[in-house]
Amino acid sequence: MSHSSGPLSATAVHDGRDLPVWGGGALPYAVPSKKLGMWLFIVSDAITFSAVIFAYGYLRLAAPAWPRPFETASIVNATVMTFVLLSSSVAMVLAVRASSLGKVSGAVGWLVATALGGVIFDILHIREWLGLIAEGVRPFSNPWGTPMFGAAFFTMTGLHMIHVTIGVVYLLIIAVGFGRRKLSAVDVEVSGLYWHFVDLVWMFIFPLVYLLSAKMA
Amino acid sequence: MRNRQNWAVALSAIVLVCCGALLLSQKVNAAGEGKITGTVKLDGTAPHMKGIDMSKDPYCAKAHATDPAHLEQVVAGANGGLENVVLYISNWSGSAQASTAVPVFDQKNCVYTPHVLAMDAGQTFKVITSDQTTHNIHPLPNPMTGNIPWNQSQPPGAAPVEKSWKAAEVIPVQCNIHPWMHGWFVVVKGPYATTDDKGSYTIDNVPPGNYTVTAWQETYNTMTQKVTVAAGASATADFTFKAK
Amino acid sequence: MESMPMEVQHHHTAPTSFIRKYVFSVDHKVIGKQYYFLAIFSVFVGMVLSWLVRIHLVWPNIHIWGLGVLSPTGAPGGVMSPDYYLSLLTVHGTLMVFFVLTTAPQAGFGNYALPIQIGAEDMAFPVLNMLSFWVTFLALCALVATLFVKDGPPISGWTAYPPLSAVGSDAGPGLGMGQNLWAVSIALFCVGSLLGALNFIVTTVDLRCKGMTLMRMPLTCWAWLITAILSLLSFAVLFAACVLLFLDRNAGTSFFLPAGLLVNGKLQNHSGGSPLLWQHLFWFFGHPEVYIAIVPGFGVISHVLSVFSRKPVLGYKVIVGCLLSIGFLSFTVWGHHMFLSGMSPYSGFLFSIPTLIITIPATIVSLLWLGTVYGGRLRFTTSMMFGLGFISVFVTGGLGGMFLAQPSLDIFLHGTYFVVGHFHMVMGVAAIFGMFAGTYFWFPKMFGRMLNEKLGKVHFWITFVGVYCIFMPMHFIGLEGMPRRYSSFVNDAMQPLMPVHTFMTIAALTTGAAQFIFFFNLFWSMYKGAKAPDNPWESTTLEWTVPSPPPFDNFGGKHPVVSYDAYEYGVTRNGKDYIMQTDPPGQPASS
Amino acid sequence: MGKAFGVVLTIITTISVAIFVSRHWWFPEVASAHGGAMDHQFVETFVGAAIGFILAQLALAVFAWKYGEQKGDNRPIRIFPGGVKWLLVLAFVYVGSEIILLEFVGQKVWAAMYFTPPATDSLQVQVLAGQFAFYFRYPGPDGKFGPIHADKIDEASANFFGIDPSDPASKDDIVTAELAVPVNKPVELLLNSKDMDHGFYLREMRVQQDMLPGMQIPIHFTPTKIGKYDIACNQLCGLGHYNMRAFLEVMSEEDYQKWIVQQASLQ
Repeated sequence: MSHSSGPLSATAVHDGRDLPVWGGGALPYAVPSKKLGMWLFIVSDAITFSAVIFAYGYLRLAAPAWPRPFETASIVNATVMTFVLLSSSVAMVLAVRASSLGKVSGAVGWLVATALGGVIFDILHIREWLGLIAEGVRPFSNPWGTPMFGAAFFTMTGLHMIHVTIGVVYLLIIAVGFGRRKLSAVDVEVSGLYWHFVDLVWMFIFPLVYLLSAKMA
Repeated sequence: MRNRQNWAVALSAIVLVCCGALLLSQKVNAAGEGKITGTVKLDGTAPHMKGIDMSKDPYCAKAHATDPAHLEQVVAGANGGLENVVLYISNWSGSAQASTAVPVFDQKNCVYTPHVLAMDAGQTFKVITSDQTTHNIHPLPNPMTGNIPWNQSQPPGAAPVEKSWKAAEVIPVQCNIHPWMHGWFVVVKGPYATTDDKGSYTIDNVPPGNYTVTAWQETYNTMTQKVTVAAGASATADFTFKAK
Repeated sequence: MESMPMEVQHHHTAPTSFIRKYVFSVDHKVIGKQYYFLAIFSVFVGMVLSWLVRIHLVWPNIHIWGLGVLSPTGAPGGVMSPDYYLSLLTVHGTLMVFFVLTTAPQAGFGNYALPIQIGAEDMAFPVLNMLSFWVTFLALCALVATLFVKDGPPISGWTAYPPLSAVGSDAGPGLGMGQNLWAVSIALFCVGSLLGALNFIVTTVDLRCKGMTLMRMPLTCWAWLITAILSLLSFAVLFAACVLLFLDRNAGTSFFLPAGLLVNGKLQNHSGGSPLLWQHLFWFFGHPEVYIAIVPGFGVISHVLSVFSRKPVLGYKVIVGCLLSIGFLSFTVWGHHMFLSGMSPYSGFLFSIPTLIITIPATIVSLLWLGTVYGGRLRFTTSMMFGLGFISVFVTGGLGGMFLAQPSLDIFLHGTYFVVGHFHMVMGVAAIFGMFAGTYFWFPKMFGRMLNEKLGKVHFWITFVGVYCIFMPMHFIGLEGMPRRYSSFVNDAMQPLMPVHTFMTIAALTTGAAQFIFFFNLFWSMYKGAKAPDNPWESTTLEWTVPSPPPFDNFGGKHPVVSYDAYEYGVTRNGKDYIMQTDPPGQPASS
Repeated sequence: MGKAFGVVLTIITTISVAIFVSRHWWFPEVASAHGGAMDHQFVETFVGAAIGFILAQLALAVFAWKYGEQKGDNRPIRIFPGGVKWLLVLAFVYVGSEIILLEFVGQKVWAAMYFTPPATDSLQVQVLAGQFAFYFRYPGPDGKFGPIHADKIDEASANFFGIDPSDPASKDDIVTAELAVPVNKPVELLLNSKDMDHGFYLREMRVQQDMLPGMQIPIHFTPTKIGKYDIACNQLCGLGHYNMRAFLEVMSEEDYQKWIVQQASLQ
């Protein structure tokens, strides 16, 4: 059995024709496995979110009235959260760039900055939750009517918050691993994919949950 | 299940031993116990009890082909005597009665016989079926009392279900398969009695003392009366519920 | 074309400790076997449960030894109560659909054979692979635990329709703790399946060896790839549904519960939800799930039929196309489970069209199998017998779908035994025949020993005739309108059909008993069977180029190079009638 | 072995088809106006499916019989004549014609049940399903149903529909445990459920519909035969599911009038 090197050098015989075929072992679509794996995870996770958002839409459309309790303070808070999350995504981009250029300390720094953004987001979000809970919002009731409001709110934002929290832990692990040169630039890039995805999901949840339920003047 | 029975057995054993110890130390003569008797009547006309249409289950419908069943929320006899009233001592402070009698709740012709089953807390009772159709016994105690709800099917010919209740409570019972079947488990502490079709009752084995007797009726709720029982004598407590 | 830097292949060295080797192993072959035995355990329990439910239907008052100990309330004195019938039915369905049909053909055989067939040393993410298995194992534990908790397993069926599954223990036995465990089990199962699916796709895309183009992959690999894609997309939805169900049950939300529910005289504190929402989410998963169960079977059967007909698969590319279109269409048909659910009747009409269209690729594949068998030199090994049996039961079961796909006929047939017969035949029995064919085919490779063919044939004949005796009559009594999920038939019109039920129960007991021949064969041959040569079936694919069983890294450090299609049979070269995929390129094959 | 397979498969095919064709087990006799069309539709589908079934199973049986490998067999394999092409054509023609025949022609039955509004002179009856019984409510002389108050439903005092006694629309409503309708008169049923998903299955009428809590689902049909028919629940609703049923009595017009008067007196 000959072992010719180079990804495109093997030939195969089929129907008497010589066809150049892919050499195997490498990466046919130029996607490292971890990256492809993360993309697939994102696809399926996006579907999970879609299912929850579908449920929310289904029930909200069927409900005769849906509360719109978010006052300016809430919207401002959520906007700040959005800003923090978006900024952390920028930090993430810089971390990925630094890592691909081999700047270890820079990459670690930006990763920690990204994680910090996530932590601030979580803190702001939990504060928002506590405020709403103090106002009497529960998964089964709220002061403004349609009880499903609370259920939808806590489920959607809660699911997202879990993702952010996992992301923070994930980024810190990557930062430590990359700092010790145990992980490669690809690992940083893959964690970046996850973080951008979490960010993107928020860009759906923010308008659907907050803006659509903002108090009308 | 086995666990709970063991518990009950252990509990009863402890109670028995304690009772025995108490009795021996105080040297109370058991023969000195008295009783409370009386009748429970209804003042006014009983509300109309709707008939039950059992056509859902042909077995039940056939059993009542000539004698249609009615709701049993108020069952008053000819002279106004109220059936299915439970009498018990609401300020009972004595020990639980180690009664050996086993109250039986029968599912017969797709109704509960008796409609109201009284029992002592911790006392074992039996649920049997005399029907050729499957029943399902579903008591719904309040979870706060410590009584645990259960839900058990009993096909024709099945073995009796033997259970007991921990805490005193009035527990509605229903059959999930035959929605019209409703009954009551009245769990009390201490001696009790249930009125017969003439409205009369007798609470036996009451030690001498001052008591508050309570009468419970499913529609008219409760009434109380104070009585004094002398050693070996019989006290009387009559009740009259007002029809609404 | 720019070539990317090669990713470093981490050669993991073979573990030596027992735990790392057999329990927490990252070797895809061990994990494949673990999945396989998990499925064998589940199928055994599921089969015993199906016996119990069949027995209860026919002899309701019979005392079953040991059942009274398992569930003193559900089966006092060993006599099953109607609610316990539903409990066992639920566990039977859940076990079979999730832990057998989803697990064995895909995660079991796929894990074992996929990396070898594409010339890889392992799956792309071996640790993740191990994790998937153990998550699935936990899911199984949670489900089996329902049998031992107070009140027993849920009585809501494997579809767990709310409100029954969502309102809690007021609604009936098993709907408290049992239903919670069920939801946890299924959510965990979703996680395990998602991780597994991700791994399968990456492995297939990235780890093929030199020369293994997509169109040279064995059809099994195609089937596993497509199934993995279906799993990735559909289990994500079921996961969300299970989370929402769990919240409804435990956090007081009302995603699936409308206002004004009066359960057992208690007004439920819920409002704003819809039971239809669950049905949409569940069946959006549920219909692809049917294909997740059967498509790996398609792959195995195409493979086995080609090997034992000594012919190339007829229309390889067409089969790939059909599998792809089945996969795609399976996401558009979920509504046919809900024709009568109360959704708009117009959507009933809309959903029936793709449902009928999806029969086109299924019909094509069946015809191509027949065309593959035609004119071959058939070798009737047990594996081949199950392959032929697969075609037969798949066609039989599939044709039942033609009736159920029409909303107008569904008005009568919905929820009757006709449906039970249909889906057992087409997705249960057919998928299990695929598993049997795969077992008899790959056992020599997996365990280095041959299964006993005589026992295998006995097993086949009883099973083949048996399944027709069990499931064909279900179609007949379905025509009489006999409803499914009834623990006894109180209706007078149903009484004349009881002999049919007795017949089916006896057939089920016999067919089930025949599986003990299989179990015996399996475990006996594992230790006492004849030693297996490297390539006992004279097959062409990569797994038959390596020793039986293969070494830890599959190819002993060598890197296979593929030069031929997967099904070069019926060509004479060097005195053989087949060309291995790894044979050195030479003269074009002459047929 | 191949020959044995061929024989066994042929026997199985013959017995299966024979049992279907003998109609030993078949639909209960139809008793509604639209049921005949549905039965017709079934027979058409059945013929189509039977052709596919017989051809496929027999082809498999013949191939298994014929192409078994003998010892020292050196005959070359044979490719299916025409290759894939004709099989594709066959599949498209077979399934395609089924789709056209069944889907577009056969939709009439579905349309008749669900797309057409009920006749204006239909008898309206409200049905309430609960664990594990059906109850029926006739609107009484005023033709109006009072609303269902879930909080007022009390089976112990036989208020199955949660009727508010002070509501004038409910006052004359007649609640029964049995569904009775006059023959040859269109009936519109308004299906409600108070707790679970239930199913409303009337075999002889060829009527089936799930009943969902939170929704009122109307269905309509016209019974054409006097008799007593079984109404079964056909959607798993709990432990007493198998025992959840009621009866439909189709009566002559006079009998129905008598019956409804008698039921009214029992309220």
